[in-house]
Amino acid sequence: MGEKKRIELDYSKIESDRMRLNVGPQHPSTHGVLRLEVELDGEIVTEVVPHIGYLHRCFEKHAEKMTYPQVIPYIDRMDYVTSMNNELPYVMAIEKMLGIEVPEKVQYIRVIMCELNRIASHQIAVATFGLDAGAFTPFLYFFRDREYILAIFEKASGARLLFNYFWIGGLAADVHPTFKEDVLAIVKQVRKTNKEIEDLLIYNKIFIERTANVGILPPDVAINYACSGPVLRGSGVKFDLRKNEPYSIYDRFDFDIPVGMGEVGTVGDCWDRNIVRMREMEQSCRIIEQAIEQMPNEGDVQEKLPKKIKPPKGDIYMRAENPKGDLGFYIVSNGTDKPERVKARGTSFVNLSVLPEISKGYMFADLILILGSIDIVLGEVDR
Amino acid sequence: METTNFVYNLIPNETIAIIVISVIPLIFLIVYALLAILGELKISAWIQERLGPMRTGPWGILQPIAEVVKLIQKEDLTPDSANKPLFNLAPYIIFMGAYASFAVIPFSRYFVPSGINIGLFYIFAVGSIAVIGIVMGGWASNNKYSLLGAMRSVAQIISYEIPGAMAILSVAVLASSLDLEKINIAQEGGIWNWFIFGGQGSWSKIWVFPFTLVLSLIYLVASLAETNRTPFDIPEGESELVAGYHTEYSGMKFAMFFFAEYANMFVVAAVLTITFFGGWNSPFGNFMQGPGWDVFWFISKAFFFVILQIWLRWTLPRLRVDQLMYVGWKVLLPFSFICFLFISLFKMIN
Amino acid sequence: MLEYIKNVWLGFWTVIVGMKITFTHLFEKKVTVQYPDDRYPIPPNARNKLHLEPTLCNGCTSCARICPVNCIKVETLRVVPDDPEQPMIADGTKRKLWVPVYDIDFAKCCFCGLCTTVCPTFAIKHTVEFEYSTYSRDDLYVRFSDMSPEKVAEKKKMLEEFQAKEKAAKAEAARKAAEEKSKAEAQAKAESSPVTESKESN
Amino acid sequence: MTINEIYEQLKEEYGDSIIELIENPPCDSSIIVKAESIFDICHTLRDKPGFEFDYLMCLSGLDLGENLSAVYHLYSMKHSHKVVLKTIVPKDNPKIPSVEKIWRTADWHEREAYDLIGIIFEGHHNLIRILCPYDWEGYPLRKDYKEPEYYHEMKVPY
Repeated sequence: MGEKKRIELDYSKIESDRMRLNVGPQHPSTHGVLRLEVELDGEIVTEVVPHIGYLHRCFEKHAEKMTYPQVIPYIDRMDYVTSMNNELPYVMAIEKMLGIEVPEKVQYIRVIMCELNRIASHQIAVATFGLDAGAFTPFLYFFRDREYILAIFEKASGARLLFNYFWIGGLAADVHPTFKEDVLAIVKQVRKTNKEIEDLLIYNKIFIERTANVGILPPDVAINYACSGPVLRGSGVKFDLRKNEPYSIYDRFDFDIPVGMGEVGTVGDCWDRNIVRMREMEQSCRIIEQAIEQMPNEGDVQEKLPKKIKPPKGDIYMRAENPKGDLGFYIVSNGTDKPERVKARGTSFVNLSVLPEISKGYMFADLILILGSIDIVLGEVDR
Repeated sequence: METTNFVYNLIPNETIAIIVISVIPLIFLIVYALLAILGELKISAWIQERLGPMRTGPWGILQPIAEVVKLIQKEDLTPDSANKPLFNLAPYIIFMGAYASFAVIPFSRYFVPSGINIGLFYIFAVGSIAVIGIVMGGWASNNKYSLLGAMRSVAQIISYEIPGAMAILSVAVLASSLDLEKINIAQEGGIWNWFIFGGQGSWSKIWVFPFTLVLSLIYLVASLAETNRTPFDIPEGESELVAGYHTEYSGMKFAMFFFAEYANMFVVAAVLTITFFGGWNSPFGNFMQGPGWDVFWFISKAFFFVILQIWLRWTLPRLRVDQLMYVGWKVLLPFSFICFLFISLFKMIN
Repeated sequence: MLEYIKNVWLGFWTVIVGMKITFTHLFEKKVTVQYPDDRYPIPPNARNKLHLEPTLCNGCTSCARICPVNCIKVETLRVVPDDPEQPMIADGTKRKLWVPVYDIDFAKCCFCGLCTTVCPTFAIKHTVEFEYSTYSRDDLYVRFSDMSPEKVAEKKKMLEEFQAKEKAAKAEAARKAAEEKSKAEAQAKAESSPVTESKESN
Repeated sequence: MTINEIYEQLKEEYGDSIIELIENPPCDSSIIVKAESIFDICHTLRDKPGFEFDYLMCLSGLDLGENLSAVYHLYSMKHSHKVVLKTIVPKDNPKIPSVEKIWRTADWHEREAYDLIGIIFEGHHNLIRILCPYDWEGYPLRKDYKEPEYYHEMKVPY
């Protein structure tokens, strides 16, 4: 229907009063407690200033006083919709420092859990993105499926959201006997729902009009802002840590990296970022199927560890591909059982910093969609 | 005063008769609004594979009553910095606009509250009152979100009245009248005589069908915009404007907005029924035709369109404000002009 | 122009497609349940409210030490060797510590499950119970110890007596040892240097 | 390119500004550089062919006791190699040139390091607190940080 939407105003010719509007910290579409100070000219956004820190829980300060295993429950709470993925880089970093090889079975379970959690996270991202655009029904279809995934997590780890499942040197517990069948059933269900959502939401003309050509993030800007995950790939940059720097056992699987191609608009718009998430769900399904096939049935899930985990003196930076982008942990060890410093490079924190850059000149309703397409979780922004 | 209104003829005292006649639509409106709220809750729930309200009464059918009771009990807040007279007046003005439309809606050939001969014109006139209430409420709230919502609403309703009016005008052309009763009578004799198929006349009227179909769709879309329903609910725009023009309202005043929205939904559904879908007429010719059946057919047809509106709401995302203008001015308006032109030509040739 | 017609048609058609999908869902089986009446099953290993089996706890306090939020408070008393009650842990080993205080503050608990994995006797474990909201935050502070205050006082007294006795015995022993030592030293001195009388001997 | 080659090349170009290369397997190796020249070094690392570190993965502040330190984790999308730079500044004058103009992602990272550790990044366009409230006093991640007893005349319960 409409053409290109970015409206450039020449303020030397137009005299207009601007309005400063506080979006948040309590607003239905800020996905948490984010405050955006928006300057509006009519409905057109001229400036966005994000104010964060409303959910600051001093993770890094806490981590200094915890022993290494005690930090893991805190890591769960950073990006609370992708707890499994959050734990992975941390435990990998400690394992690398200690020089532990985890058992084969553990690796496979970790990958399956991470990919399931990736699906769950992307489901929330697409669902809330639809909700921002005003479509309520797809939101609940996704949440229905997400419940099935969480049920698997609950059966394996005991918790539905904050798992504390990946431990240094292994897992907290072995998976239940029907794990493989459950996971395959979910993969089937996820594919079915995705097909339906594509018709209902993604290729809906109204949705395309709302999201295409909106919030365009060029690839060079995306890299300069160190964006990662679907935000980076939506801009057409084929970069995925699972492929480019395979960690864990991701080099054993055959999967593609979906990138934004500007099918309905320009490369790097909101629709591209969204479709990358939809397609990544399919790739995750493929990884899960391969992993289920290769996974050994027998085996221990916990490596023998000393009672007190004392990594050698030094520092390490480990990152892994989270659903939202690469999450990095910079861990400085001083040789005792407590870390000197654990710095988390929050994916959402970095991705959110690009918002003021890409939302200028669009309408206020677009700002909400751009924010939704970045897919932030305030727990990770503020930590 | 000559009238076909049976209540008027039943009661000898004129004043009492008028009061009774005006109260009947109000009672109907309240009952309908409760049903529509229940319908909205249940249909949205079933579409989303939920059960919906289940606790109040069997299958939760008393839920709307519980909600009304809750809203009455709630504290009626008025913001400190609001313009109080306007703030308090706005919801009632909106409701009045919706309620006034019921004056001319012919429920049956024997019950038209007030049969005036420019009924269509009247409905369009009082239907626009709602926008005044919305602007009043939005501006008086002294809230930036409300103001944005109110301003959007003005632009939206004014833009969409034109294609809507064009669609209705073509029916006026076909019926040669603005009187809703006459329009109804012109569609008597089964589904083939409805204006969506060109009204009464020879089979050559089938040439009109594509145009009346498009016009009825245009009116449906325009009416969605006028009642602020999804996909045109941008004045409320829950995800961006919190609740738009009624962000600051609570309690009974909020309930008034709510009622007015549902009342407006019925009005536009009724107008669509009357103009294109035969009004009180049975679709089977003389079968199931009569004063009692009139009410049944009219209300069930109108309810179908109300349900259609609800169904659309839980399917579609929301448009953006400039796209809304685009759809109104660049899609609906040209199409309605073209269709209107062809229908006028057809009428002239016949 | 063609683009325009195509867009209008697409707008119309995708709405129809969407309505078709929502219509089919209208009659599908509902996934929500009437919660307190029907509920989805909770797996037995679910990590919900903590429960301590006091007869199993041996008072090692490793749970309190591993807890990341410090919601477990454990105090222990040593068992006196000649205690007439002869306390045993349910698994048959002899108890070395009484546990007069074992409190969990569920308002703080983060359900990470670390305490259950370090417990050597499997005394503390998560249950499937998750509905325990209360009107007061104080009600979430749960005391698990099975010892009555009188018993605690008694044991405390017993321990104090025992400790006093032990102290006395120790002092006695120390005194004896010192005496012996001094005696031996004096003897040694006397033997090694009989000429000079040393001051250190006293 | 391995970190040793990068170190050699940087050493050639900058001489004294590059202090040393710390190798400590299995932990990360890092290059310690002088704080004053971090901007120039980063600029070279981003733009010189062969380096092309276009991606600043992480910028962390660190409290080493007497000194503060900023750690830069760089990555090159093109060559898939990484390097870790470290600068050490005294606690009483913690000034490091800002690299915000080189990688704009450093904007928020530097604000965070300023907020929590108290490193002052010279040349940053908007160096204000980001996670803590704007009127917060002290730098919470310093080892000698004392939790305030009162905040806005409210007693903080600990």
